[in-house]
This record gives sequence, structure tokens and C-alpha cells, in this order.
Amino acid sequence: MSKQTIVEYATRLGDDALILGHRLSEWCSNGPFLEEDIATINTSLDYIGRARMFLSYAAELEGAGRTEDDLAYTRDCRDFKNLLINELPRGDFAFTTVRQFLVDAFNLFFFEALVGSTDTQLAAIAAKSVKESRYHLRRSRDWMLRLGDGTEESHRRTQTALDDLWGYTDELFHMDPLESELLDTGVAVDRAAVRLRWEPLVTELIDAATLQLPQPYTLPGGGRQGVHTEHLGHLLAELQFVQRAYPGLQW
Amino acid sequence: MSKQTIVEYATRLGDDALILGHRLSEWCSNGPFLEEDIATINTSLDYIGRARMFLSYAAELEGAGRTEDDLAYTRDCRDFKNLLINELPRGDFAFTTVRQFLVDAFNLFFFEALVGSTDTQLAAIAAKSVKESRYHLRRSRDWMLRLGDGTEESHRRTQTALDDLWGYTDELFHMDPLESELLDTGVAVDRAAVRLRWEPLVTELIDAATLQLPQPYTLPGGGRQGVHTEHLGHLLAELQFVQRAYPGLQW
Amino acid sequence: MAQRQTEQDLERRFQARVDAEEKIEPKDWMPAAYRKTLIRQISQHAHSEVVGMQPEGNWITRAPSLRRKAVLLAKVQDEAGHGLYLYSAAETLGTTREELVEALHRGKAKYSSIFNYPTLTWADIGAVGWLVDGAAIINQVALQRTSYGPYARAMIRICKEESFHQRQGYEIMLALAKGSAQQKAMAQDALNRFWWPSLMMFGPNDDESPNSAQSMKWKIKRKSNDQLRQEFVDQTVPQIEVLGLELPDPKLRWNEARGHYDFGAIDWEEFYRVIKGNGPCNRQRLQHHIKAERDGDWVREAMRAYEDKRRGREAA
Amino acid sequence: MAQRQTEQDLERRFQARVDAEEKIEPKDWMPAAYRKTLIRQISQHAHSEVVGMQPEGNWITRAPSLRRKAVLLAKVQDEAGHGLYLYSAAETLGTTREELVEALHRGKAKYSSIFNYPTLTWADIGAVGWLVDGAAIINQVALQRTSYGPYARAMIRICKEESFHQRQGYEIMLALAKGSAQQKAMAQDALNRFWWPSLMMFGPNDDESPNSAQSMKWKIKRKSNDQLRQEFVDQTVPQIEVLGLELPDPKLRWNEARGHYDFGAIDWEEFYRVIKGNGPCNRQRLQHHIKAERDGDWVREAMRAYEDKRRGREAA
Repeated sequence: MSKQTIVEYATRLGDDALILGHRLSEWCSNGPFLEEDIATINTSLDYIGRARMFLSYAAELEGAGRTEDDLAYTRDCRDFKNLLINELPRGDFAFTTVRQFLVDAFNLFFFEALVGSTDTQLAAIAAKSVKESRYHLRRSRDWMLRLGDGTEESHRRTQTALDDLWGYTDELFHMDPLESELLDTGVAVDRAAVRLRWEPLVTELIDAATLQLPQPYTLPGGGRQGVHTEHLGHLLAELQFVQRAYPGLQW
Repeated sequence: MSKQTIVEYATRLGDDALILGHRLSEWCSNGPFLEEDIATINTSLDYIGRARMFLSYAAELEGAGRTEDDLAYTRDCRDFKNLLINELPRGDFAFTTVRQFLVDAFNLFFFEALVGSTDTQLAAIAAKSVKESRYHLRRSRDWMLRLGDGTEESHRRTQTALDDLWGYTDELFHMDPLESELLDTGVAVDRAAVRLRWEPLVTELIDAATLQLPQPYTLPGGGRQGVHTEHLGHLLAELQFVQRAYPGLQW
Repeated sequence: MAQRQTEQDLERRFQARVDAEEKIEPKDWMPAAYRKTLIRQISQHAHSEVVGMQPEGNWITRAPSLRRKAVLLAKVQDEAGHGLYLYSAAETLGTTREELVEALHRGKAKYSSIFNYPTLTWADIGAVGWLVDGAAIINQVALQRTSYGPYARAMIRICKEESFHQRQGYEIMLALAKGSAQQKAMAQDALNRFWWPSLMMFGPNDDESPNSAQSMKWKIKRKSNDQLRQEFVDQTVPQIEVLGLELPDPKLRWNEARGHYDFGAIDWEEFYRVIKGNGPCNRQRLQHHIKAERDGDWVREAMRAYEDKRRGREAA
Repeated sequence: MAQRQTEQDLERRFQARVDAEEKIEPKDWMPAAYRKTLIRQISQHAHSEVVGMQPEGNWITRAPSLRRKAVLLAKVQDEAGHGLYLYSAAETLGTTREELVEALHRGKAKYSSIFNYPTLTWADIGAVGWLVDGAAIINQVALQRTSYGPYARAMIRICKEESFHQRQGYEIMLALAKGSAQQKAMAQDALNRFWWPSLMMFGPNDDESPNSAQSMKWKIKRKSNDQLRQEFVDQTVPQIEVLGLELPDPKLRWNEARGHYDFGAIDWEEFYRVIKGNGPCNRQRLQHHIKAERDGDWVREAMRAYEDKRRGREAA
């Protein structure tokens, strides 16, 4: 179990947080009302902070003199390893809410498990992330209920978002050889076990929100192999512009 | 009248064409129907072609070994010299139509005048651009009539677009010292004279389209000094990404 | 009896004309199944041209040079034009573009599933131009001799432009393959991702494709899927070698006895998953096409309203 | 007579309380004009905090390092929070946030016109943080002693965070000014473009500002526009020297006799043009704010509908 596999694992978790943090930050000044703008920026801040911790750990462990910013600003989309659900455009408030709910529920159980990692740095980041995810999940559950069981229009938009997002949830639970190897050594989390906790919570809340569980379908993953949607490239063009246009400087 | 002033003049005209060409190209596969998609892509092609002629002439005249691509892909927004009306986001079909109509009408008269430039290269580009602008203007006039005098909704959208765009038209006719100097030597066009032809055509068509001439107001120009709207930076992050991420290569 | 009799006569005379390589024209009698197959095939081809504008359109704003941007814009414009020809060819069979697009939106009609793969890098635009247009040309050259007149004529016209597009795609790959290490890696990566989907463009194996035989009998289809696929492989492997890129399939090897390249097994499970709608971009492509139409509703309504007013004014 | 009498008594007793530096609280009697001036001033301040999220939000997605991105996100979040305090402070005067936002959308209420200038480069975020928050602090420090209690308390709380923001803005300028030639030029360019608009933030000259005098009498406003402006200049010029940037105004010079920096004339024609609505971003800011609210209509309706259902269930 080489150090390099933990570098890869930390990079994956860092990219997940960075890319979703970016999508959340796009809501700034665009929220349905001021209090919600503040809450969404706050969630974005948690994700960007988490991304910094994972990416700086990956860079440090890699030992090639790279920094969290080198990872965030100088890799092209084929070298990013985030799961596809995180990179999808923010869509309307229903799409952002449903995505956040599906990911918050996953993150709560995932980080609760990661707290037990044999890698102390990952466990420490996980401990902070559990607290954040608990708070995020409480918020996104409330919003799922308000939108699902609100008006005809909010119900329709939320059901559409759920149907569009459902195919991307499978990738959350996929264990590839790298993570299976790290699971055996107690570093990584068993995503299949997370699914056992995730599914009942999600199906129960979908029901409470008077929504239909989507017809099961699965879209190809690929995020861990750098095979992304067409959206990530446009996101990175925006995120990386200043470091690309003025390379090798301090900011 | 140094060569450098003609380089600047050609760069201005090249940036005008490049940035509007980019906005038009964003309609690709997003048009209201297939024939319109084709026509808008065609207009975008004309503008990109025109931009290449002006920018390669500017680069050649500058004699510093730069190319049309160096100008297009390695300048940041403060060094771009396009007029602001060209960089505004494409908006809905009404906004794109009204902008195109206002700019097509200007371009027809501007390039008809530029054909008489003492600079043979500028005159040659102008000759080609006149033919294109005549065709573009015929198309945008037809659309102004259809949208202005179509349905209540198309009328409302078109009037809103006209009101939002009107403040940006003044910059089309502003003569700064550089262009005044070039006017004296027969190189540049007298934009004030263009206004005398532009205004009647525009006011008459606005009336025919049952639209109201907006309350006159003027927004600060700044494009010629590199003082742009916040939209240009985001546009350039997209346009320039590949050359910024993989600098100094042939494509 | 009599009625069925003439039906059989008509059918026999129709088949004789097809066998004699005569072109069937819109006004000629044709079996209902022939018309239905043609409408399905021509509309699928038209939808493919139009949906294909999305993956290529994805890189117009980021094309890495102004020349490449202009070339790509012109290519996508041509493809939209091909879509128009093909919709008109289909309309000669008594359907309307609105009906065909409606079927596309309801998931009833298909488009070439190669466009359900994302264009992730600029090299993908090279690969799509080179491989996808290459496969399309092989398909369309055969279709130039299809029995239905309007479709054959459309194919002749489209083929000219497609080969031009293919050369432009290959030119992009050449520039990348001969460029920096990063550019070469980008080209290899695009080849690796688009190789198998390009082979899948030719459809299921002959023994698997249900309506192939009948189409061959009606000379709608002049060569079988496997024949066309083999032609594509044989044409493309030497081009890969010129590029100096690694073969994307370890089993790709020249078979002297067969006089063709052997290649590995196609992952038909992925083929059917993508056809069923679960490829990477199926939903995105369809939602994009539907949104463009919906956003244009008010524009088309305004056109109609203006036309009515104008006609009203002229009549008055 | 009697009625007017008590009105004058109330007014006299109110002015005596103000002169005695007592805080006026929501439930206390206050002249209608005092209430009106406060609502206008507090709501303008609240709108400024909220509209100010746009020019800074413009760079969150392009912040050049993750640390800067986090710091900028936190700053914009604080400003949104300031907006909330101030709307609540205004509501203690009997208005509602909806009414105040409605007035903003109809162009009846204003926000600080510095936010009608575009943030074109990352250095602009440094300049906005350093100069705009710097000017805001000078205004707000004075307002901590404003006569109206809720407004004063809001100012005390906001000022702490503003000075933290100002330091962050200055830190960006420092990093750029000490960086590469391009970075230093970017910082100089931002300073040049935001210098005069920052001076304009303090409003017209004293002899020009209509309601200044009355506000001073009511101790809503504790220092005049020109005094505050001079404080800002005196505070900022030394900071420019530490940055090693050129002074953005050739007339800026220390005046030993006055004990202040002299500076050139402000372009009041531009000041009034921007206030009237014809600055670079006036329309954009307002349309952006209106669009965010409109896009959120269905969300707020869903919240209300859900609340009603819940209350209905609980009552049953």
C-alpha cells in the first residue's frame, strides 16, 4: 500500500469538495433570498476548506514540491478525479437542493466511517467534515420537504431534478481496486456499507417529501479515471484563468 | 502618423469582430430552429474571418513577430480594445437580434466609408465586410420587424432589449484623438458621419417595427481604453483556455 | 382477393425495379414497410447531424486558434445543412420535420450513439472529425447507391463535404501527434476513448441486426454492418500508424490470409446500454435540443403572427 | 394650537435628548423627518451591502488561490450578514425589507455608487477591499455614535468585520505590488480606476449636500462629507507609499500648514451621472438583483405553502 495510493485517495476527496464548492459558490448573490444566499455561501466555504485540507495533504504526501494550488489550478479536466455528481451545473434551486441532499446524506455516513481511518490526517479531516455534513444534511432535508411538499411547481421541479440526478448516485458507492486495497489496510471507507445507511435515509425522505423514487438507472461513472462530463472543462477554464494567464506567481 | 497608430486601429476593429463573433458562435445548437442556427453560425463565421484579417494585419504591421493568435489568446481584458456593445452576453433571441441590427447598420455605413481608406489593406478588408454587412443587415431588419410587430411577448422582449442596448450605441460614434489623427490622413472613418446615416435608418426601422425609440441615455464607453464590462473577463477565460493551459504550441 | 392481388403485383413490380437498380421516386408506389424503414433511417440520420452539433459546438468557443475556430464553425454549419437536406428527403415520404423532431423528443426516434460520448478535450474534436466522419463516409458512400432517389442524391451531396471534414479532423490529430508530449498524449487519449464507439457506429453484428436483411433486399442498405465496419478498420489503422500513435486495441493485427485487419471483440453490453439511453450524454443531448426548441417557441410564434398580419395587410 | 404645541414640545424634548448624547430607541417619540431620514440612510446602507456582493462575487469563481477564494467567500458572506442587520435595524422604524427592496427595484432607493463600477481584474478585489471598505469604515466609525440606538449598535458590530476585510484587501494589493511587473501594473491599474470613485463615496461637498446639516443636528451624521473624505485621504496616501505605487492624483501632496493632504478636484459631473443611473454597471446590478428575486419566487411560494400545510396538520 504505497504512499502514492493515499495521495490519489486524498486527491479524489479533495477534487470532490473543490468542484462542488465551486458550483455552490456560483449561487453567491443569486439566491432566492438573503438568508439562503448566506447559508449557501457558508456551505461553499465548508467545501472549499475541506478541499484545501485534502489537496494540501495529497500534495504534501506526494513530496514533489507541489501545493494545494498547483493541484487546483494546473491540472486539466482529464487529471481531475471528482465524482461526476459534483460537477453538474447548478441548474435551478431545486436541482441544487436535490444534489446537495443526495451528497450531504452520503458525506455524513462516509465521513463518519472515515473518522476511523488508520490514516490520522484523513481521520482528522473526516472529524471536521462530519460536523459540517450533519448541519448541511439538516438544511437540505428541510429544503427537500419544503420543495417536494410545497407547491405544484416546486414539486415538479424537484421531481425532475431527482430523476436527472439519480443516475449519478451509483458512482458514489463504486469501490475500485485502489480504494479496495486501501480498505483492506483500514485507510479507506467501504462505500458499499455507506450505501446501506444512505439508501433508507434517502428513500424515506423522498417519500416524506411526497416525491417518487426514480426508476433505477445508472450512468457510467468515470470521474475517478478523469472521464468527466463536458461541464468540467468550462468550469476549470473559469476557476484556473488567473493562474493560467499569469503562471508561477504568488497571490 | 506612426505605423503604431494603424496597428492600434486595426486591433480595435479586429477585437470588435472577434468578440461579437464569439457571442454569435455561442448560439450554435441553441437557435429557435435549424435554419436560424445555420444563419447565425454563418454570421459568426463572417465576423471571425474579419477578425483574423484585422488582427493578422495589426500583428504583421507591428513587426514584433506576433500573430493573430497571440493577439486573440494572450491578452487579458484590459488590453482588449473592442467596443462594449460587442461583449455583452447574448441574452435571449430578442437581445441578440437588436444588438445585431444596431451593429449591422453601423458596420454597413462604417465599412462603406472605410473602403475609401488610404490604407489599402484596411480598404480591402472593408470591401469584403460591406458585402457581408449588407446581407447581415437585411436579415436583422427582417427579424426586428417580425419580433417588434409579432406577438405581445416578442414586442415586449424586443423593446426591453432596445432599451438595455441603447446606452451602448453612443460609443460606436466616439472619435478619440487616435482616430481623429488617422482621419486627417485619410486612413480612418469619420464616425460622426456614420451616425448621420445610422440614425435615420435605425429610427425609421424601430418605428416600422412598432417599437419606441428609447429615452436617450449614454453609458460610459471605455472599450478603446480597455475599460470593459465584467462580462469580457469570463468570455476570455473560455476563449483562451487551451492556449493558456498549453502555452507556446502550434494547433 | 383482387385487392390483395394487385398489392402483390405492385410489390413484385416494385422489387423488379429495385433489382434493376432503378431509383424509386417520391411519387412512385412503394411498400408501406419500405416507406417506414426509409423514414426511420433518414430521420435517424437527420437527427444525428443535428445532435452532432452539440459535442462539436462544445469546443467552438475554446478552439485553440482562430483558424481552427473558423474551420470548426464551418463544419458544424455544414452538418446543420446536412440535417436540413435529410429532413426534406424524409418529408418526400409524407412525414413532416415537426413529427420527426417530436418523435426524437419523446425518445421514439434515435440518433447515432457516438454523440452520446462527451468531447472532453480539443483532441476529441480531431478524433470525432477523423473517426466519426470517417465511419459516416463509409456508411454514406454505400448509401449513394440506395434505391430511394432523394436519399441517394442527398448522400452524394453530403459525402463531398464529409470527406472534407474528415481531412480537417485528421489534420488536427496530425498537429497534436507531431506536437509536444502533452499534445501527443491528448491525441492518444482521444483515440483511445473514441475508437470503440466508432466501431459501434456500424451497428450490431450482421447476425444480430433485425431489419438489415430486408433493407439489403430493398437496396436501402447496400453493404452489411460487419462489411462496413471492416472497411473502416482497414482504412483507419494505417492512418493511426502515420500519426505514430499506439493502436487502441491490442488485438488489432493485419491478417494476411483474410486481407483485412483483425480486431478485438466489441463490448456489446456497452453498445446496448448507450442505445437504451444510459450513455454519458443521452439525457444532456436531448434536454439541450428540447430546451433550444422551447426557448424558441415565442420566436416562432412571433414569425407566424407577423406573417399573418403582413398577409392581412396585403389582402386588405 | 394645543396639538401643535405638544408637537413642538415633543420636538424640543427630542432635540434635548439628542444634544445630551442619549440614544433614541424604536419605541421613543421621534420627528417624522428624523424617521424618514434614518430609513433612507439605513436602507441605502443595507442595499449597498447586498448589491456589493455582485462586484466581489464576480471574482469568487476566479480567485487565484484557494486561500484567497475562501477569504473572499467569507467576506461576501459577512457583507450579506451586514445587509441582514441593517434591514432589521430599518424595520425597527416601522418599514419592512420587502418595501425597501421594492423601492430599490423601482429605482426609488439608492446604494453606494462605488458598486456601479466593474471589477475587471483580481487586483480590483484588492482595491475594493482596501479602498471601499476603508472609506466605509471611516463613515461607519462616525456612525457608531449616531443617535439612533439600533443603527449605532449595528455599526459597532459591522465595523469590527469591515476592518478585518480592509486588511485582507490591502494584503492582496501588497502581494501584487511586491509581485511581478505584471502584478504590480495590475495593482496600479486598480488603484487608478477606484481612487476617484472612492473619494466620491463620501458624497457631495458640504455646501452641496442638502440634508447633511439636519442630519448633523440630529446626530444621525456626526462628521461632514468633506471631513470624512479628508480623513480617508490622509489615512490612505501613506498606505499607497508603503505599497510603492504611484499616487493616482498628481495634485496629492502633504500640506504642512493644514496638516492634511491636498488633492485634486473631484469630477462631480461623473458623480451625478453615476448617481442618476448612467454609471457602467447600474442597470446590470439592478437587473441582477431583480432576476435573483424573480427566479426565487417559486421557492418562496413553496416555503409558504409548506408552512401552511404543516400548521394545518399541527392544528388538526
